[in-house]
Amino acid sequence: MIEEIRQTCRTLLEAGTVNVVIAYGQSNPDGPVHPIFVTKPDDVEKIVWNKQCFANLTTYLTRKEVKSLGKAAILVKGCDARSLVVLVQESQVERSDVHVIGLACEGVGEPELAGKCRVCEVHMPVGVDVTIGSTEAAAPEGQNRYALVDEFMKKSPEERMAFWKQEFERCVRCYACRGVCPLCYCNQCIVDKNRPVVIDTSATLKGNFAWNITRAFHLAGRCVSCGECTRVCPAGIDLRMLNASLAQSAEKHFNYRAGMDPETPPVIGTYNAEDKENFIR
Amino acid sequence: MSRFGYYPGCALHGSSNDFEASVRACMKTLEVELGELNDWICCGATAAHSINHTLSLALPGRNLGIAERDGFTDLLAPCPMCSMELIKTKNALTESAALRKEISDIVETPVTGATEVINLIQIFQRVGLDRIQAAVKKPLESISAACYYGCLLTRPPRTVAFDDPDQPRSMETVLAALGAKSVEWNYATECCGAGMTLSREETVLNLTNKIITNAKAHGANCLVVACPMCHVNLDMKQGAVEQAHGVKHDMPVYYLSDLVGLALGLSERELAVNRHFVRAGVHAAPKTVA
Amino acid sequence: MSETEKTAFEPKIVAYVCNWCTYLGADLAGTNRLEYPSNVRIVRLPCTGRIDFNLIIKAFEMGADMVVVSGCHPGDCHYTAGNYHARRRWTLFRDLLETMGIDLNRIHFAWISAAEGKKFAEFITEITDKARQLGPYQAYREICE
Amino acid sequence: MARIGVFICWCGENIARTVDVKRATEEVEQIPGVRFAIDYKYMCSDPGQTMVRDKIIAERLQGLVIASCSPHMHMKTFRAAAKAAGLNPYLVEMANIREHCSWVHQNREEATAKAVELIRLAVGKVIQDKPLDAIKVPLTKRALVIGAGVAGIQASLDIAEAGHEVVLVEREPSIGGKMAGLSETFPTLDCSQCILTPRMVETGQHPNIKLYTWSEIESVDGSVGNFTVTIRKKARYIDMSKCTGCGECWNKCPMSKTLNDFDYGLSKRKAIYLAFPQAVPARPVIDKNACTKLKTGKCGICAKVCAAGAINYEDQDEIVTEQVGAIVVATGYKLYSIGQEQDNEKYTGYGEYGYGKYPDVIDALQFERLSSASGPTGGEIRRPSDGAVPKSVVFIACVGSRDPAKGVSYCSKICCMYTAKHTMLYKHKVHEGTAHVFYMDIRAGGKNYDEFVRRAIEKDGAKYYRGRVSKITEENGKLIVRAADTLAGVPVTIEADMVVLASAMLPSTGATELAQKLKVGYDEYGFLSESHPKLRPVETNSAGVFICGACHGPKDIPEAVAQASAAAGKVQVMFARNELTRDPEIAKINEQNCAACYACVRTCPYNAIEKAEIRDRQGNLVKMTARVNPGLCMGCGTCVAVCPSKSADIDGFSESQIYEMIKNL
Amino acid sequence: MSETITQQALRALVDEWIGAGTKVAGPSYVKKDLCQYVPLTSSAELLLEGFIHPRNSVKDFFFPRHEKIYEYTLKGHEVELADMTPASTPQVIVAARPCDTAAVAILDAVFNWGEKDEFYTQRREAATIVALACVTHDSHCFCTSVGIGPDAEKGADVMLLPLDGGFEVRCLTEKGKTLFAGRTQPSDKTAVIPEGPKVKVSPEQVRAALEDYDNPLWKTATLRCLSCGACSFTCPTCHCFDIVDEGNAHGGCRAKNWDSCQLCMFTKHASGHNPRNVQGQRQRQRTQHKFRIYPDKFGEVLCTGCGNCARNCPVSLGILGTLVELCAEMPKTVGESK
Repeated sequence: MIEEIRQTCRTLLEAGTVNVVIAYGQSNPDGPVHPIFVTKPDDVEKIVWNKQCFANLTTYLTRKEVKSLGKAAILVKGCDARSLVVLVQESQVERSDVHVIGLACEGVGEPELAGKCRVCEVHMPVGVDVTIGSTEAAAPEGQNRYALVDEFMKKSPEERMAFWKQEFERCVRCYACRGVCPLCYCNQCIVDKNRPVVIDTSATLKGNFAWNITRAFHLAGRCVSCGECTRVCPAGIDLRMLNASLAQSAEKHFNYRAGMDPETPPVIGTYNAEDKENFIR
Repeated sequence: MSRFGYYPGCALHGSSNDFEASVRACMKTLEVELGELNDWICCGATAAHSINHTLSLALPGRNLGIAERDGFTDLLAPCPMCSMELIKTKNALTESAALRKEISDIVETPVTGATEVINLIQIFQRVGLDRIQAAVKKPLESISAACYYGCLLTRPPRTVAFDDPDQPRSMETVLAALGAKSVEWNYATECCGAGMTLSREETVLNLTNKIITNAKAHGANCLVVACPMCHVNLDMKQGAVEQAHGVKHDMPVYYLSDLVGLALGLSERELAVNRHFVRAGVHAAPKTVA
Repeated sequence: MSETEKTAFEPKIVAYVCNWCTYLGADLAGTNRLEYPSNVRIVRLPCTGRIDFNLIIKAFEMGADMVVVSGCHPGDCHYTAGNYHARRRWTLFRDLLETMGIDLNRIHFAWISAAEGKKFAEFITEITDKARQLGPYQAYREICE
Repeated sequence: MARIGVFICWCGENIARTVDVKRATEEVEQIPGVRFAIDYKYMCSDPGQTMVRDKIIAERLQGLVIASCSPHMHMKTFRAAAKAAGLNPYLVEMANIREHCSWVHQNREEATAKAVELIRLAVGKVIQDKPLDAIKVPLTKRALVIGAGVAGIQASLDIAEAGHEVVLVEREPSIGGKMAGLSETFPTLDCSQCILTPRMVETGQHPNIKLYTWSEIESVDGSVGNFTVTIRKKARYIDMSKCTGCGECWNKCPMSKTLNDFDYGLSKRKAIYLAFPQAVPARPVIDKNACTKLKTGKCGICAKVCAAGAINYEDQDEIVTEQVGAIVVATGYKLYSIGQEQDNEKYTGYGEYGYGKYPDVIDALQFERLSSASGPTGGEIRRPSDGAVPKSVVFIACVGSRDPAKGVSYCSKICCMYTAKHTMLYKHKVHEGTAHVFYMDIRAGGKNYDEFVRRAIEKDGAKYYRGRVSKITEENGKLIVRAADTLAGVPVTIEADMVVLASAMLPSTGATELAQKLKVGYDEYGFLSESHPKLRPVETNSAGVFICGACHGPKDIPEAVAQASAAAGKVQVMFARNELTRDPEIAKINEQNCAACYACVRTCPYNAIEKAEIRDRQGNLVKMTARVNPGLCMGCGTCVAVCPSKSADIDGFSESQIYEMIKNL
Repeated sequence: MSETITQQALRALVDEWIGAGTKVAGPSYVKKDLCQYVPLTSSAELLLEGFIHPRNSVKDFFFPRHEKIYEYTLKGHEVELADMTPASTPQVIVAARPCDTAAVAILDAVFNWGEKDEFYTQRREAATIVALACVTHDSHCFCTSVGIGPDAEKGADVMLLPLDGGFEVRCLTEKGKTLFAGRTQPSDKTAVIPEGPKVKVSPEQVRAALEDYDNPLWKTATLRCLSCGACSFTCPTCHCFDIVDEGNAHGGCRAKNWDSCQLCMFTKHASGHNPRNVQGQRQRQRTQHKFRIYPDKFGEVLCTGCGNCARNCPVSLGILGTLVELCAEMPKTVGESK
């Protein structure tokens, strides 16, 4: 499969179809896998594809440093393809400007599969220009994709609050979660806005609650559960729980799942007069 | 075989036991199991709500609690007075958690108001009119009925939420399935004076006379009812009506279940039709003609 | 907290209301002299559509014990659809808060029209009583220490 | 430090009774940024306003807080005062210490404390206020009038006479509305058609009026001063420019089985028909559901007999757009149906009156046709079932009105009057007949109205019973009307030949859909809402849209006409200017920060935000952004809430202003 | 000859410190897969082996991520200020890695330069640092490349060197001696610490390579950087901070918060102009600061080779990787530019 990936990328670069391929690479054979930007056909040999290819590369599609390289091809797993759908829906990416190479994926993470991969429904990416490889892997039958949240919600509200206090206590506000998220593409983040200060920048509990609530809610109905925020958090904060909770809410109330269908209008910014409202007096 | 809870109420175990016989026979033939509520009590009709509001909810509440306990999702109460009281309570319980708690405490049985309460017509609808139609052995071709709903089957309309309170058609539809005709007439939802049978008999005789007269005038050869009290006034009291008004009516009065049963091939005896005061033989008219 | 302290406690309540329905509903409560507790501070906004979740968080940060969000009934929005948009956001936001263990008894949503002065007064009375019973929103105050 | 002046009003005793204004003034002076606080008995009075103006100048104020009544009451007053003193009017904030404080609290301590707190929030806000300039919008001096009943006709003629173009849209084939079908009108008993038809002709011929009949409003875009209206011209199958209205076609048409809706089903008409003899335009229309040619392709007689060659079976609906600056809605009413089918689930219909199954139980508009000289009986009162002259007629008032259980809770206002009129019309034609009226109350407020009802009772002998009819049954060709006479305390039974139900007035079909297109509010029944019941009775909350006639609520002809002239007057006031100014409290986008996710574009209820490009001087694309069209933005602020980076903000309720308020909690 | 302590005795000693009211911090698993230096409530939480480097650094205990400088209260038109007292509670950092310990010594210079930072200095004075020498390292470690090693004593008051079942204890300062007085056993064994990671670059090489300010490598090698602050905030030597006012209309505080040159807002001017507008410029700044600017001013590099930048980087872009690439190119680029 790797040879096919490299060949596809080489052809694209040689033909001038694209100027850069956003891919996975490794600086040394036992070092970590990280994103690379291949601009020369010969450098396609640097591309790797293995169980360490966690990164959701679509996050680079909105970065000015990467955009300045010219037309891009990008490697996406099924999960990453969903964030691409959202980026297109939100006018951040012109779909025709990107050559999307889908990778058949049986999950990342070794020796243990990443949590998201265990409930994955998109082993074969959709909406891509070309798919490399194939897999029979399918969504596990009857799997509850919100099991994590459901389990967590068994705790009392006080226990939940205590949990989050413990988690957010560690947040240093490095914004790695924001940096890695493909859908955090604002030119200026609301947390950096200081007239007025909407969210305290201090890494106190107060500021950290406001920040993390905001980060989560800004992804409401948008997050595609790629899990990158949680993976990169140096403080090990379980951010995916908040994202999953909102994804569950969007599905439960509005039958909406982000990034599944470019034609379905996003859940925020649209409405149905019949939306239920049992909590409003 | 479908299974319904069954709340007979005092009437069907007393003066109107002919009604119970008719209902039971009919249901048996239709393979409907009626599970009589174990240890049911009075529905509190007529008296309770004028004395004590909580009592008027607790009495039916207990019956609903029994139905829930015994796992009945639908409860047949053939007497419209009973079904109205039960529905009223059910509605009140559904709306208020506080009331559910209060009544559950009083009757010492958890009661939520989840049980659906249905009247005699509804049970036929549940069974399915096409099913009944298919099971008809003796189409009631000779019947031209005036369907008499009386006051409580469709009222209070927002409580019982059954059929159109002023122009009901549900009994007519059942009759159509039996091959019987029904007439257009004017007194289908008028009161028969049931509550005043003993206190102001004159009023009752006056009202019932109007009902029977109008039915006749519109070409009916019998009356069909789904209420034990209506039956008492129209059937048992028909003689008194004739005497008081100097007329001769001789108007048979059937329970709806009687006609269903007869069409299904049951005998007058099985349905206790032979125990009516006015000889109810219209259904067999063609035979006599022949 | 002892019982006496609890009864002496007067909650801080912030009400974010729309200009065209609930604000006028509150005006009507005034015109009709319908008395209610004085704890509520009304913040007038053009429409419930304008009411952002950050405002709710900020109110708690500033020591509010309860937050009220209220606007026009569905179909009655002065701007035709602001309240529908708001309703969607609140639906999701409440679920997020619930996951975080934030007490949903501290946030109340209502549709109160310009004609519902009585509803406004009753609603404020009711939630003020509730806020008094709940006591200070200690959990969020601790976060903000 | 900001220089804010706080003016605390006593409102006579209204505020001062519960709020210790003196103490509040002292405490407010301590609020940072407050230059001074001052109290006065009536701040809105002339001396009060003079004080405000003087202080602005003397203290070089940067902002004002007026602590008094609701901003809905006096914001305009104080903004004007600020402007007069040279301060930008949008640097004024109000603390509502009357409706939200003194009137709803009894305890003086609490009320005073709350008043100070409310003022503190307002001071916080005003410090963040920015001077704003009213938005100027160009103005199209053309008006759209929707509905050409008597109100729409009146409004159109008034505006047209004032020299402005009017686009008049009517969904029926002819203008005239309900009034064209009425017999005689109360309280003068003058002939309805005799007074209306000249106005109809005038409307049809007026050079300033562009008439669209058999047409409906598809959509309305834009806002006050500049609406773009899309109109659907329904296929008429007649070439209006060729047709002479000679009548050959409808005379020869073999299809005559369709119920005539102008006669409310009391007569039949052809498949090609003129709505009624006095129709304007006097041009027929083909009913595509009745015409054999259109249904099966056979027939075609009308085309054969048409000398002008005006029949066009290929006609299609046509969509046209019109630019207008103001809109008058005059869509009128319909009657609560006496049949079983209702268009609102809250209405149950009247089963006790037979749901219309008795042909001789009719509604009031049908009776109008029966007594009209141009009606199906030529003005003779004959009952529908057998054409017999009814000797006994029962009129029932309040059918559906004042009956929240089955119909509507309001009074339909005109039924008392027309029922009295009906009894008179009947008695004048059937001298030996008896008119019985069952009523709840007689409401005859109006010039010569009560006298009119008295005349019906006393001179023409109508029998009035205060009570409801409980049941109508049919017996031997007679309608047995059973009722209560509550004044006499006895049950009444009347054997009638005909019953006339004065059923409730409802807004006409489609009124709420139209209201949504126009962004006009409506009540639970679908009647359109005025801006203010007393002071702005024909304006709506959608700027530039005015209402008149029965679309706003039940009213009689004189009222509808008066309101139509009022609406026309409002339009002329608007058109007297060359451009419009609008409140500048609208959204804006920080285009540098905007991430162009366009959540705001998706959300905006007014489509006022567009996708835009920022280009440098060489024309290179720098970035994409959302951009507010200030002419369309109505200032709801929904874009602010959905903007993740808060690049959207709204003047007057900006993030800075609101946060500053909360910081003052 | 050496002084030693068994693990058990060390843990007992830690518990004793805790019991005496001393704030004790050290490496601990705060949750699965997450080892951090954290305040300890019991020695049982303390990790003494089986970890390479905690995800944070010991700077947290001297230069916390958020520190109030003063509080203010608005009283009418007046403002009342209340200075915050710097914390002087005795604290012990135990089992600090030598790269962290060395970093504290390096930070001393900057926090005492010009205006003395009382908050830092007082905490520092009240603290005793017990370092723990490294016996293993991972691919991110490069202490040896910046002149530090697995048992470097710089900045430490005590050095613990693993010795079977316990530690050799080297008390390096008076503070250290006081802390362990009478708690150690003399032994004839001395700990042998394995060599640290292979030297990959030298500060001198880097210094020279940085002369080429416009090296295109800054653009290409940092393309994957996501512009977060994970490297700076977990770096033991990064010490930039931001001053913010927080509060409401009644009062609030002025506080010092960590800041990172990697965040795009770091240098954004009020005008809207941002002199370091692209990520390469920000990466270059950080490297320049560590290997040229700081050494020029304070005489030593601002990097102890702990590798936390790479360890915590979402895209595994540590400073070492960049330095290696930079130096590999050096002969050519340096030669050309000079």
